[in-house]
Amino acid sequence: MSWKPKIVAFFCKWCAGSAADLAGVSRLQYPSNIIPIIVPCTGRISARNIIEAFMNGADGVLIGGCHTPNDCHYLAGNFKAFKRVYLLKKLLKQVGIEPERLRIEWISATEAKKLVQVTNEFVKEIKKLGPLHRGE
Amino acid sequence: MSNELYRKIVEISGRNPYLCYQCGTCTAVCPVSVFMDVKPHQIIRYIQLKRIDLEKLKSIWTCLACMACVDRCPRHVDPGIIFEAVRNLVLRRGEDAVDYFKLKDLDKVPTMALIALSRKMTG
Amino acid sequence: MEESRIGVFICHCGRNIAGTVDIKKVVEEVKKLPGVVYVKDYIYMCSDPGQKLITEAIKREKLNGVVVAACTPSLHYETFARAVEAGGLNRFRYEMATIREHSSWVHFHDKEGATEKAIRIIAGAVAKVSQNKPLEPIRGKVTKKVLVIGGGIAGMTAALDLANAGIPVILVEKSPTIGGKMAMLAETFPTLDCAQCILTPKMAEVARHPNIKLYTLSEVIDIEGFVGNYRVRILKHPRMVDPDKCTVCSFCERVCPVKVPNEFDRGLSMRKAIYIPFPQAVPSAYAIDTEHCTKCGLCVKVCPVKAINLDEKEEIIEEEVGAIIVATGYDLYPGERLKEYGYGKYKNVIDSLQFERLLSTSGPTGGQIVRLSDGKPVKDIVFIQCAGSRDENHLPYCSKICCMYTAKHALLFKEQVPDGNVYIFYIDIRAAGKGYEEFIKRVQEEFHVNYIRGRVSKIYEDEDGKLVVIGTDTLTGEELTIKADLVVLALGMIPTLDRDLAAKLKVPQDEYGFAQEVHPKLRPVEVATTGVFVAGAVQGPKDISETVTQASAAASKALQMLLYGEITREPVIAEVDRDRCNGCRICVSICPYDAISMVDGKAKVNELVCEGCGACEAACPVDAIKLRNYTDQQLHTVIKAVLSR
Amino acid sequence: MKLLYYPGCTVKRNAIEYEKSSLAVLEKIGVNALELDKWYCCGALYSLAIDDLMKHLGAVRTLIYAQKKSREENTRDLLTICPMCFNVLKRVNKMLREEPEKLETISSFMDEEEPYKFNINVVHIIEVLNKKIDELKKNIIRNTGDTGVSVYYGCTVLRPKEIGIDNPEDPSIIENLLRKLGVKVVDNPYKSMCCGAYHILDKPELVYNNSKTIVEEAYKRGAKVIVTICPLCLYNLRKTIETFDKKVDVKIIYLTELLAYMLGLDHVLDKELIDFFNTVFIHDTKINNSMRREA
Repeated sequence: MSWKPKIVAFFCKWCAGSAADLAGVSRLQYPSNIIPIIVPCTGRISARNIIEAFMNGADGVLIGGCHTPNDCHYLAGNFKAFKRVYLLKKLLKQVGIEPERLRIEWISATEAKKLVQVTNEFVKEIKKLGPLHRGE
Repeated sequence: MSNELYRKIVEISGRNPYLCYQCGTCTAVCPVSVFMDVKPHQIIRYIQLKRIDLEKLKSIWTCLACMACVDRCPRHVDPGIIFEAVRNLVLRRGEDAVDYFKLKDLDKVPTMALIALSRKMTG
Repeated sequence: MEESRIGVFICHCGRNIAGTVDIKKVVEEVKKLPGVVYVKDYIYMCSDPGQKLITEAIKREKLNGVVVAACTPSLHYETFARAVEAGGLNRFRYEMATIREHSSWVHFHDKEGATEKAIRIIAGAVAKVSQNKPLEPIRGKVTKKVLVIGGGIAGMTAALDLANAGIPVILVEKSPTIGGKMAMLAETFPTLDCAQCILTPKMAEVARHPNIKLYTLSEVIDIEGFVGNYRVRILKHPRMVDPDKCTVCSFCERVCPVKVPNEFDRGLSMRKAIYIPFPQAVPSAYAIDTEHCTKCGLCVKVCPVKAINLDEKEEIIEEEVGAIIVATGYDLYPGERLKEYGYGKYKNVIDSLQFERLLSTSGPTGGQIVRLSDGKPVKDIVFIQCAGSRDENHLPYCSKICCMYTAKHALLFKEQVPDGNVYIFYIDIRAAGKGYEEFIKRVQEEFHVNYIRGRVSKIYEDEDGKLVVIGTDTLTGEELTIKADLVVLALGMIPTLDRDLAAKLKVPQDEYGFAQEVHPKLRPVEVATTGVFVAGAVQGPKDISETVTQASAAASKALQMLLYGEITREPVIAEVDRDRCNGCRICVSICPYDAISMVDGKAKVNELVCEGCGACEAACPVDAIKLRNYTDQQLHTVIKAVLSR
Repeated sequence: MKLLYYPGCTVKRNAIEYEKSSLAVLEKIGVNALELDKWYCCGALYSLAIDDLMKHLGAVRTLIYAQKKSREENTRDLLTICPMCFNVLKRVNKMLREEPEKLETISSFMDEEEPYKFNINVVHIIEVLNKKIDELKKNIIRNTGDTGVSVYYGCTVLRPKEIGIDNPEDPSIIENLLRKLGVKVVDNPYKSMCCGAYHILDKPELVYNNSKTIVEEAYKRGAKVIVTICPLCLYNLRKTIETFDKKVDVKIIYLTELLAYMLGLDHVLDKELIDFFNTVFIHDTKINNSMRREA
C-alpha cells in the first residue's frame, strides 16, 4: 500500500472554511488527505497548535485565511497568522523539519477553485517531501 | 496570427491592453499625434480587438517614447510602452524602419539624435 | 467534569453522503471513539423524524453531548441546535461534523478516502464537543441615546429620524453651522429644486427639535466603552459669540478689520474674522474664527446685546450614548494635483463647488456667472469630467455624481447665457438613477450642449485672458482647441474621515479612506464594530437622494438596537484564568477590539466588546486567556483525534 | 561638494559649449565634478521592452565603473548634464534596484566587472544648481534686467514622472531658480512638450511643427531668450527658427551659458554670445551693486 500523507488544514470559518463548503457544493474534487479543522480566525492559531499537529502525525499543515489586507472578519487576524507562520518556518528549519511542510494561503469564500488548486499543490509537495520522521 | 501577435505584445510590454477604456488621454497628450493617421488610442483599440495589422499601425514609428501618455494613462495601459513592443515585433523580424541614406544633416545634428533614432528604428 | 455521554447522529443525506461514504463502517468506527455511547444513522437527519431521533435519544440515553455528522453548519446548525435544546441540552454541547461538503462531495472518486476522512472529521467533532462548556448568550444594557457625527444632510436626516422616534440625539458638527456641502449648492439634479429651499427647513427643524442637542464648532475627541454603552468626549471650540443673545445684526462684522478667504464660497469671496457662514445658518448666530481673530475688541464694543466674549475658552463635554452614526461627509479631490489643468494657477479654472457658488443667488456674484480674473461675462465654458476620478494616478474609482451635476451646470449656464457655448469633455456618461437619463437627454436636446467624448491634455491662458483648452475628440480622432472663458473641473469625491477618529471608532477604512461597511449589499450601514453605523458620502460617493436613504437606514438600524432595550451577543468569547495571568499585557496590545483591559494587574475581557477571534489565546505566553470552546487544550485533543489511527 | 561626472557623446562632440559653461559654473559655486576616465554609451533611449535587457548593458557598465570610482572619491552622486543620459542612467539604475533579478541576468553578460551594489545616485545638473542656489546668488555679478527669459525643459528630465526632477505637467524648478537669481521669467505652456527630438533626421517637418509652437509661445509672451538644458532641443529649436518666414527675435541658449554670464565667467563664453547678452540684457547698475553688496 502506498503511503498517504496526513495533512491538517486549519481553515478560518469566514473565508477558507466557506471556500471548502463551496468546493463541496460545486463538487470540485481534491485529495482526501486533507482534514479540515475549522477555527474562528487564522489569528486564533498559535505556534503550539501547529507544532502539536506535526507532533501527532501530520506530514503537513495548511492554514487558510482571508485575503490581506481588508478581508479578515476580525480586522487583522490574517496578518497575525502570517507573522507567526513566518517565524515558525524559521524555527522548523532549525529543528530539521522542512519549512515547506507549513503553508499559509489567503482563500476567499468564493475561491473554491483556489482552495482545490492549493490543496493539490500542497499534497504533491508533501508527497515529494515524504513522511515526516518524528524521531522514531 | 493576430492572437500570436497579441500575446507577444503583452509579453514584451508587460501591459494589459484590456484595461484601456478608450478615454483618449494618450492621443490628447501625444505631442506628435497630429502626425499619426491612426491615433494612439486607436492603436490600443486595434490591439484590444486583436486586429493587429502591422502595416496599419505604422504610426508607432512616429512615437518618440516621450512618456507623456505613460505618465497620464489613467489605467496604466501605457500606450508608449505598448508601441515599443509593436516596434520590437517588427524589428525582431529583421525589418528596419529607417533608410540611413535618406537622413538629413547627419553631420550637423547632435550625435544623440542618430543614436536615439537607431535605437528606435533598427533595434 | 462528569463522564462524557456523547451521541453521534450520522446523516445519509439521501445518497449525497451515503453514496460515497461507507456509513456502516463509519458507524462501527465512531462507536469506538472515547465518550461515544450512542450512534445512529438516518436517511435525512434534518427531517422531522430525524430531529426527533436526536431529541429523544438525548432524553433516553441521558446524552450530555451531541455530534451531528451531516452538511455544513451554515445550512443546518440552527435546525439541530433547536432539536438539541428540545432534548434539554445546552446548544453549545452540540457540534456538527461536515462530512458532506468536506468529504463525500469532494471525494466521490475515492470512496475509501472519503469514508476515512469522514471518520476523522467526526472524531474531531466528538473530541471538541466532549470538552465544550454549556454557554448562555451574553446580555447587556443599552443607553437610549445616539451620537451623530457630522451635520450635513446625512447627519441631519439620521438625527431627525431618531429624534422623531423619541430617541435623544447628540449632533456634533465641526463648523459653526449645520447644513454641510448641500448648503453650498445652487439647484439640485434632476428636479432642479433649490438646495437651500429644501435644506433650510430641515436645518430649522434640527435646531428646534427637543430631542436633538446640537454642538457646533465641536469635534469628537475620544470614545470609550462598547456597544450600547459609549462614553464620548466632545471638544467644543469657543464660538466667542453667545448664540442665544446674538441677533445677527451684523454690526460686529462691519467693524471687524480681519479679512480671510470665505470657505463657504470656496475662496471666491472674503469674510471677516467674525462671521456667519450664510444667512440661514443654524444656529443663527455669528462666530469668531479664533485662528484669524486678532482680539482687537472692536466687535465687543459695537455689539448691542453684549453677546461677544473674547475670553471664552474651549470646553470638553462628556456624553453617554448607545450607538454612534458617522456622517462626516466628503471633500473634493485637491485640484492642485491636476497640474495639467492649471487649477490654482489660472483664476478661471475652477472646481465644481466653486461653480455652484457662482450659480447660487446667495453666492459671491449673486448668481452671475463671470470670469473670475476680470469679472467679464462668460461666453464659452468647458467642463471636464472625471477630473481625478477613474484614474490610477489619482482616484481609481468613479465619483458617481459628477456626470449629473455637470449636466446640471451646463443647463443652468445655458439658462443664464442662452447664446453661450458649452463643451463637456467626458469618458462615459453615467446617468443611472430615477429621472437621470431623462435629465441628460433634456440637456442635450433643449440646450444643445456639446458633449465631447475625449480628454483634455492641457489648459493655459493666452494673451487675451482666454483659456486655451487642448484636447482630443476620440470619436473623430481629431485634436481640438477650444478657447474658453471658464473651465470647470468635475473633481472627484474623497471622504472626510480623519484617521484618528476612524481608529477611535474602530471604523475600518478601505484603501481610499472611505468607511468600510460589513457587507456592501446586505449590511451597507453597519461597520465591523457593533453599534457604529455610517451614513452618506463617508462610506462611498453618493448623491443627495442616496445619502438621505442611507441616513434613514442608519437611523433605523440604530433604532432597532436601542428599542429592543438590551443587546444579546454570542458567548463564544475569550475569558481569563486570573490565577495564571501574569499581567504581561500582550493580549491587550493584540486585541483588535480593545476588549481587554487590565484590572488589578490582570487581564479582563469585556464580554460585550469581545468578538471571539481568539487572537489573544494564540498570543498568551502562559495559557491564561482562552477562547471559550476553542481552547488550546480542546484544539489539541481535536488535532490528536483527527490524526489518530 | 564632490560629484562624479558622466559627459556622454554629444557633450563631447556637438555641445562643447554646454559642458564648458556647466563645469565652469559648478566650479565657481564650489562643486567639483570629477569626469569618469572611462564610460560607455548610455544608449540614448531607454528600452521599454521588458525582455530587452541587453540594451541596458552600457548603462550598467557605466554605473559599475562609477561605483568603483565612488569608493576612491567618496561620493555616490553621478552628475549628468545631457538630459538623455540622465534619463537612461537614472531609469536603468531604478530598474536594477526594483528588479534585482534583472541585474543578475545582465551580470551574466559581463565577466570583468564587479557586481553592482546600487551604490550610485544619478543626478542632473539642475538638481545640483538648485541645491546650491545660495552659492549662485552670492556670486552673481550681472543681472538680466527686464528682459524676458523663457525656459524649455524638453521631456527627458521630466518623464516618466517617477524619475523626473519636477512635475512634468507644469514644471517650475528652473524658473524658480532663475527667479531667485533675479531673472524675469516668461511662462511657456509648452515648456515640457517634446520638440520632436531625433525625428529631425527623418521627419524634420514634425520637429519644425512642434518646435515652432514652443518658440512662438515663448516669443508671444515676450521672451527674448529661451534657455534649454539639452543639446538636441537646442539644435531643433534653432533649426526651426531658421525655417520661419518672418524672423523672430529670440535666441536659444543653454541655461548654463546664461548662468556663466551672470557669474562673470566670460572666459568660457564665445565673444559673440557675450555681445548678444550685453545687448539683450539692459543692466541696472544700481540693482547690480546692491546685489553685490548683499553677497
